[in-house]
Amino acid sequence: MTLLSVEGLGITFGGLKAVNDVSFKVEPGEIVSVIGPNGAGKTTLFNMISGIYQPGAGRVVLKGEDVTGMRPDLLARRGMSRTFQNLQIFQAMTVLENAISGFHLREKGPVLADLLNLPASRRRSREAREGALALLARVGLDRAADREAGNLSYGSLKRLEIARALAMNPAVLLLDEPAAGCNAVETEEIDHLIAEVAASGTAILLVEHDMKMVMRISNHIVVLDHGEKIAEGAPAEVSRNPAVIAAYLGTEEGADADG
Amino acid sequence: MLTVEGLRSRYGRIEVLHGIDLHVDSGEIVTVVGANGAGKTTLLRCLSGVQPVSAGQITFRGEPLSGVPAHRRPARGLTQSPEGRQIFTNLTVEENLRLGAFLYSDDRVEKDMQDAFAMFPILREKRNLAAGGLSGGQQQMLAMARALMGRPSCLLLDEPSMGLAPIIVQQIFDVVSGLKALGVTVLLVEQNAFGALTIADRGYVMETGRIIMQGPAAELIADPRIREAYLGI
Amino acid sequence: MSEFLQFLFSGVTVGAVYALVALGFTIIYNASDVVNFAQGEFVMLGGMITWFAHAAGLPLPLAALIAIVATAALGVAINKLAIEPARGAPVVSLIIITIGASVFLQGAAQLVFDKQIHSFPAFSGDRPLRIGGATIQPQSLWVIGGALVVFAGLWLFFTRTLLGRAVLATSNNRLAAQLVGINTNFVMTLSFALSAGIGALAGVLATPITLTAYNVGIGFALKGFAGAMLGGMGNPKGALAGGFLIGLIEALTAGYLSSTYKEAAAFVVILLVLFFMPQGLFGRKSTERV
Amino acid sequence: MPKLSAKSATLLVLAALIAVTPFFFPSGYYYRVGALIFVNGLAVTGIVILTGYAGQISLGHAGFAGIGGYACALAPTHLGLHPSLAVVLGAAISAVLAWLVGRPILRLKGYYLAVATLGFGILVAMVLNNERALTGGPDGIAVPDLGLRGLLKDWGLELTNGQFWYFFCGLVLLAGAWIALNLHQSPTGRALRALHGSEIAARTVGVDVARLKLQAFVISAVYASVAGSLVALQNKFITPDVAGFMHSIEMVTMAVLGGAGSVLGAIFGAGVLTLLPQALTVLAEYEQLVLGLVMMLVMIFLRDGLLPSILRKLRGTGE
Amino acid sequence: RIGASVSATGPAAFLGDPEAKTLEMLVEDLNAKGGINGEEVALVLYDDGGDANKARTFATRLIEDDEVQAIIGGSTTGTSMAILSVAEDAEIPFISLAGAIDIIDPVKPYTFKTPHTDRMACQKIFEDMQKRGIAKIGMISGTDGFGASMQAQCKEVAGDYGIEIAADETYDPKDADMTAQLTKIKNAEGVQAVLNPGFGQGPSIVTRNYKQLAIDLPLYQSHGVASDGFIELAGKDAAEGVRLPGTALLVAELLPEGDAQKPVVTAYKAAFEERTKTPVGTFGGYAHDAFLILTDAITRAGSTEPEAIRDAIEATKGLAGTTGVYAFTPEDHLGLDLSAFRMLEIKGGEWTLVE
Ligand SMILES: Nc1ncnc2c1ncn2[C@@H]1O[C@H](COP(=O)(O)OP(=O)(O)OP(=O)(O)O)[C@@H](O)[C@H]1O
Ligand SMILES: Nc1ncnc2c1ncn2[C@@H]1O[C@H](COP(=O)(O)OP(=O)(O)OP(=O)(O)O)[C@@H](O)[C@H]1O
Ligand SMILES: [Mg+2]
Ligand SMILES: [Mg+2]
Repeated sequence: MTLLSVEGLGITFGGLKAVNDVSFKVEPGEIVSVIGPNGAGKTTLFNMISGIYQPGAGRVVLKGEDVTGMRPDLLARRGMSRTFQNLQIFQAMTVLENAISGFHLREKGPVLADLLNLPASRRRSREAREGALALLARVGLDRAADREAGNLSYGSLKRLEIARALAMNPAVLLLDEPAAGCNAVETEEIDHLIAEVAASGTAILLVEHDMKMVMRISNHIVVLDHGEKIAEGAPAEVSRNPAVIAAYLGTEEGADADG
Repeated sequence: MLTVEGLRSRYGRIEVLHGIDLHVDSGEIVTVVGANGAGKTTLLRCLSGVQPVSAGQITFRGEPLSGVPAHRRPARGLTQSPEGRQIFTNLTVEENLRLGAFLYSDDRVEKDMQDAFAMFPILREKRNLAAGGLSGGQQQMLAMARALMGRPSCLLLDEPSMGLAPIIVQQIFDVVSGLKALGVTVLLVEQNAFGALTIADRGYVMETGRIIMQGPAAELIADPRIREAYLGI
Repeated sequence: MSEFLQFLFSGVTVGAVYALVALGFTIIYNASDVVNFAQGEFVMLGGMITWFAHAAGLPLPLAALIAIVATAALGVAINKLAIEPARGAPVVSLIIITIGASVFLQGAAQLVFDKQIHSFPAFSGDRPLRIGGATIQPQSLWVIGGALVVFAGLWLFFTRTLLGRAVLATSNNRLAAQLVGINTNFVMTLSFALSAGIGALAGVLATPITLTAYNVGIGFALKGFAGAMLGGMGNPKGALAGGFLIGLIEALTAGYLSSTYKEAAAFVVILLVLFFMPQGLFGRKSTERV
Repeated sequence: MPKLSAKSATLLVLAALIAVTPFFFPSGYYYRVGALIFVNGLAVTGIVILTGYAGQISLGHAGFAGIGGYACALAPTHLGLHPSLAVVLGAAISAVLAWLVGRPILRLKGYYLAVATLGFGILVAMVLNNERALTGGPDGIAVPDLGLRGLLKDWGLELTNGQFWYFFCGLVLLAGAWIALNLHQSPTGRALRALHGSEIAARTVGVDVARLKLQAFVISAVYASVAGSLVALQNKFITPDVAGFMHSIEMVTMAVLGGAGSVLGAIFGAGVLTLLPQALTVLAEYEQLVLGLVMMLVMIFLRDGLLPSILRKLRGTGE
Repeated sequence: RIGASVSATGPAAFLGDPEAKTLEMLVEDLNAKGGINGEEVALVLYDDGGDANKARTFATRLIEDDEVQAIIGGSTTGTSMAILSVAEDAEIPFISLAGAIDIIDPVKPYTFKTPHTDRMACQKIFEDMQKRGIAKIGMISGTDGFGASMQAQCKEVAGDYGIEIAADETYDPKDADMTAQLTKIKNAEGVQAVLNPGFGQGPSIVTRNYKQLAIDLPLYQSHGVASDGFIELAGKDAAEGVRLPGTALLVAELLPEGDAQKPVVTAYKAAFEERTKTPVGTFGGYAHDAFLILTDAITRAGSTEPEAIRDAIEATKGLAGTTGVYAFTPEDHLGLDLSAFRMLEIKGGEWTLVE
């Protein structure tokens, strides 16, 4: 059974068809990248899949269940998790607490237990905390664990978001420009992380403008332009597609020019 | 044109710039590269005056900038395009651009606005949309265009290529190179170190609040340490 | 019919007062996202200073002018002494500062003036105008006119002037505003001066109808706030509509249903409107994307 | 040094204060003031949960205090309930009402939520004011004695009225603080603080935002309600002022002034704002002036609230 | 030592402010004259802002911390009720300045009050209406404590005077326009007069709106607005013909020579207006009388023992105050009867005595 399938998804904003009739499928452990020019509708597509926008048309099917327009927290329970292009960090909490919040679904229990600090509540807290510390180490933020998240630099925050999303142990992970604001070396680290996560069976849907990264790790690429899917296929195929070059890459070696 | 000597700056009690020395000559493109959290953004914030300086001296066109509030600096020709875009999300694209030229009168602005639209045609299409509705990359273009509306003589750019499609990244670097031709001085902070060093005259490398290396851009690109640590080649 | 008309007049009279107060909120809010809870005190000061100056022998127009200018100056002082030094503080802290300012001004007013209720003569006499069997005070027309003029002025300011947009930009993104060369401190000062001036004007116009005393501010602030929120905070159109609407609902409820629960009716309507339009009638949705 | 968790430290400090300060009381009146501080502290602790943790502003919480207070006045006479059960009934009514009201209005944000809660509070105050036949109207209504003091006396513990209420309210406050502190470090508390930071991000990690906000609203309503009950029982008399707008504002002010993010801070704020008017009686007509000034100065110079700022200064890790 | 807690600020400041000023003035005068029985009187005065909870705190403070021998205060019924329970517990004499009859009915050992009750005001008004042949009236009342309490009392006793209340409206004390309510009353079938219990600015606005709507029925106000300020605020024209039950204080000059109250009233009026430059009102008078009763009792008791003071107050006879001539007994802690009220009418911007 296909893990995630997007069928004819579309939405309009005041007459503008931001996304129009886009379909594709993602299988477990696969890395599918969505690329396209600025304003092509990639983030909007993510927002529809993850339940932040109500799609105007089409369906989203997760593990065989129609989850179109379902609330993000319900989607989260069904194994979907994401990061944001415009950072959504819990600024006033510590880095560690931000990461712990990714364990919410596993650590939450009856409110009463929390109010009365029952042992069960304490145990859940402790487990989440340990898991979060391990994840922070994975994204290289373990030393910043007790800092207030709002005080981190942009690139660090990006990685914190990834850690938080990973904490959910998702079946599908949506990453919106995870490498933005990171230099080539840092990007490579993220590369490895993503590949590792995918290898463990998580399906990854990736939006990224760093073509090097996209070409290197994607199994499959979907190209959007003006809200429509203009191409689809393996990285090598797509990068040679003239329409893609014209609309997006600029040169055939777009990937290289982008250092 | 711009000289920084012994610059230190802190957030609360934590010092993040430990004495930065750097200079940008008139008409030059100078780039600063460095890892996440190195302090590049903080450096630019000090230059544009939105971040308090705890020690050191910033001189712009021969005059010290200490005591000059942030909002007076654009009038002197020093303009920053900040990290994270920082556009006016509730105002329209056109209003954003107009405010970029807050210091100037309407007639002059009209032409500059047309130039901006020519540079980024998408902005013309979206001129009446609230800027918050733009896509990430479009917002980045707007931030750049807005900074240019102020007709700076020295432009501070913080990661202008972030979130842009390759085709536009190329264009941004072309624009920056073009600015040089117009006599605009540019201090460029970039994670796309390769692209930045390619168009820059000189470069600085920052690490945890210090400059650890500097030199002509071509030399830096060729330096194996740089290639390994920042260019990933 | 004449009964209905009378209720209507009652509603627009009171509504105009609310609208004027609500309009006063918009500027500071637009510049800083702060609802200035001292706005009611500006209204009070407008009335009290005018009364004081008038009682001291000055002609009414001059007294009113003094009141408006003095209150505007006070607004500036509050900004300089209390808001500006707290720059960067979270919005709740700023709100508490404005509540503090409100308490302070009230305390000062009772010392400088007194605790009595005061009034001064209506501008165009007390002779009610008869329209279709109902009557309205000439002063009501002054208040209504005042509300409309202030509305028009604010609307033009925010939509047609660069400075107006600079005000909006300041609250939207203070950092960016500074970076494009907007003197955000000046914008705040200006906003406080204007807001306070408008508040005082409201006090000047309304006092012959509502009377004034050192402690009337809170009542005005509350109703103005409710009106502004009903209409959508920050939008002059909303402030005008919200203020009038609350006045009308109160008067019509008092007339046709129950005078005891007329304010309840106003709040029930507010709750209903917000249920369907969480940003008020004319409030704009924030366009923050993720 | 064995590490003391912030929670235990807070509770210890509170307990010590409650136990030790009476030794320094020059007269019985100070017990009264102490009891008031504790009651206000309790109400404000509820605000910490709602505003400090979850970031939701309410300008109508006095409405719940009113419900708690009038439950103690009305339930014993009309339903024959023991006053202590009336407290529970009041809390239950408040909780149910908070749940009903909260569902539609907690969708609102910021000032819109503020005005909606304000409306709720005003409606409650209005009913208490106008349903004279039931509530006694603006003149207020008598409240029966709790009877606990008599009971203690039978057990050989004789306390003056003031002392009894001082220790009783102190204990209730301790319990309230303990619960609020538990919440802070618990999964629920973290989720609340998370939605404060970014609702969208909280949703995507699986937080049922609407439900959680509602829970916080209900919990804080119960706090306010119990506080209202304690005021009523202590005074043996209650007026609609408890439900008034000014009381709602006062609660929020106490919380923010003290430091809305921390329980001890907010209680500290309650203490300051309860003591200040008592201290200012010497200045009589300057009272309001000084009160306003203090509020402004604190927020300007100690913007995170009194206690957090002071603590940070003491630890020497501030700005 | 005398304690006082009044509402010098807050919504009931109209009551508490003149009360506070009066008490301060009287204590100074008294001490200038050598105090009571050769001892200086110390006044501890608190402002409870009209809040019952605060009033209770201050009452506690007065008794336990300041150790006063008697308390004057409670500008409103709510605050009075709060103070009285503390005073009764501590067995300290308390003289309330608020109107509601509940304060002294049933009689409590240590609680007294100076103002006439709301009920008496209603009775006085209805008596006058009866004389003028009015049988059907409209009421418009403030929703503040004063207005609401009087509204309820009036509705209770109206039947005794054969008066029917055909319209019963209310307004919030902060309202700016009452034409809607008045229009309703005006259009109610057969209304012959209108009664407006309330204090503060409400009644002035009612009176103005009354004129605006050209309602030509007699308008009755309550003792809540019995001061010159009312005429000024309502406007001479609008206030013309308004009747209300007032105290001797407002018509000091008009009192016949030989009226027992004349000397007190004129003296107080002169002193107060000289000192505060504001016109006297009924409420300051209440405080004046409370102070008078207390000092008189202490003088007679020759002791500052609370119980002795209480007993002395209960023995007060024929004591002329500004509000009326007081005579307390252990069963009557009000000490006034209807004759203490005088029906006043505003004519040409002046108070005049009816009859
Ligand atoms: N709320 C909105 N209101 C109006 N237009 C919107 C809104 N959201 C998105 N759009 C428009 O939809 C289009 C797609 O935007 P989207 O953010 O999905 O692009 P994107 O592919 O993610 O681009 P980028 O690579 O720059 O992030 C853009 O043209 C944008 O202006
Ligand atoms: N507001 C803040 N408060 C406290 N510390 C901060 C704040 N902003 C940044 N820092 C800290 O200052 C240091 C430098 O941050 P800065 O943002 O200047 O780095 P950067 O070089 O721009 O990194 P990036 O490439 O990730 O944008 C980092 O350690 C960061 O955590
Ligand atoms: Mg995007
Ligand atoms: Mg940076």
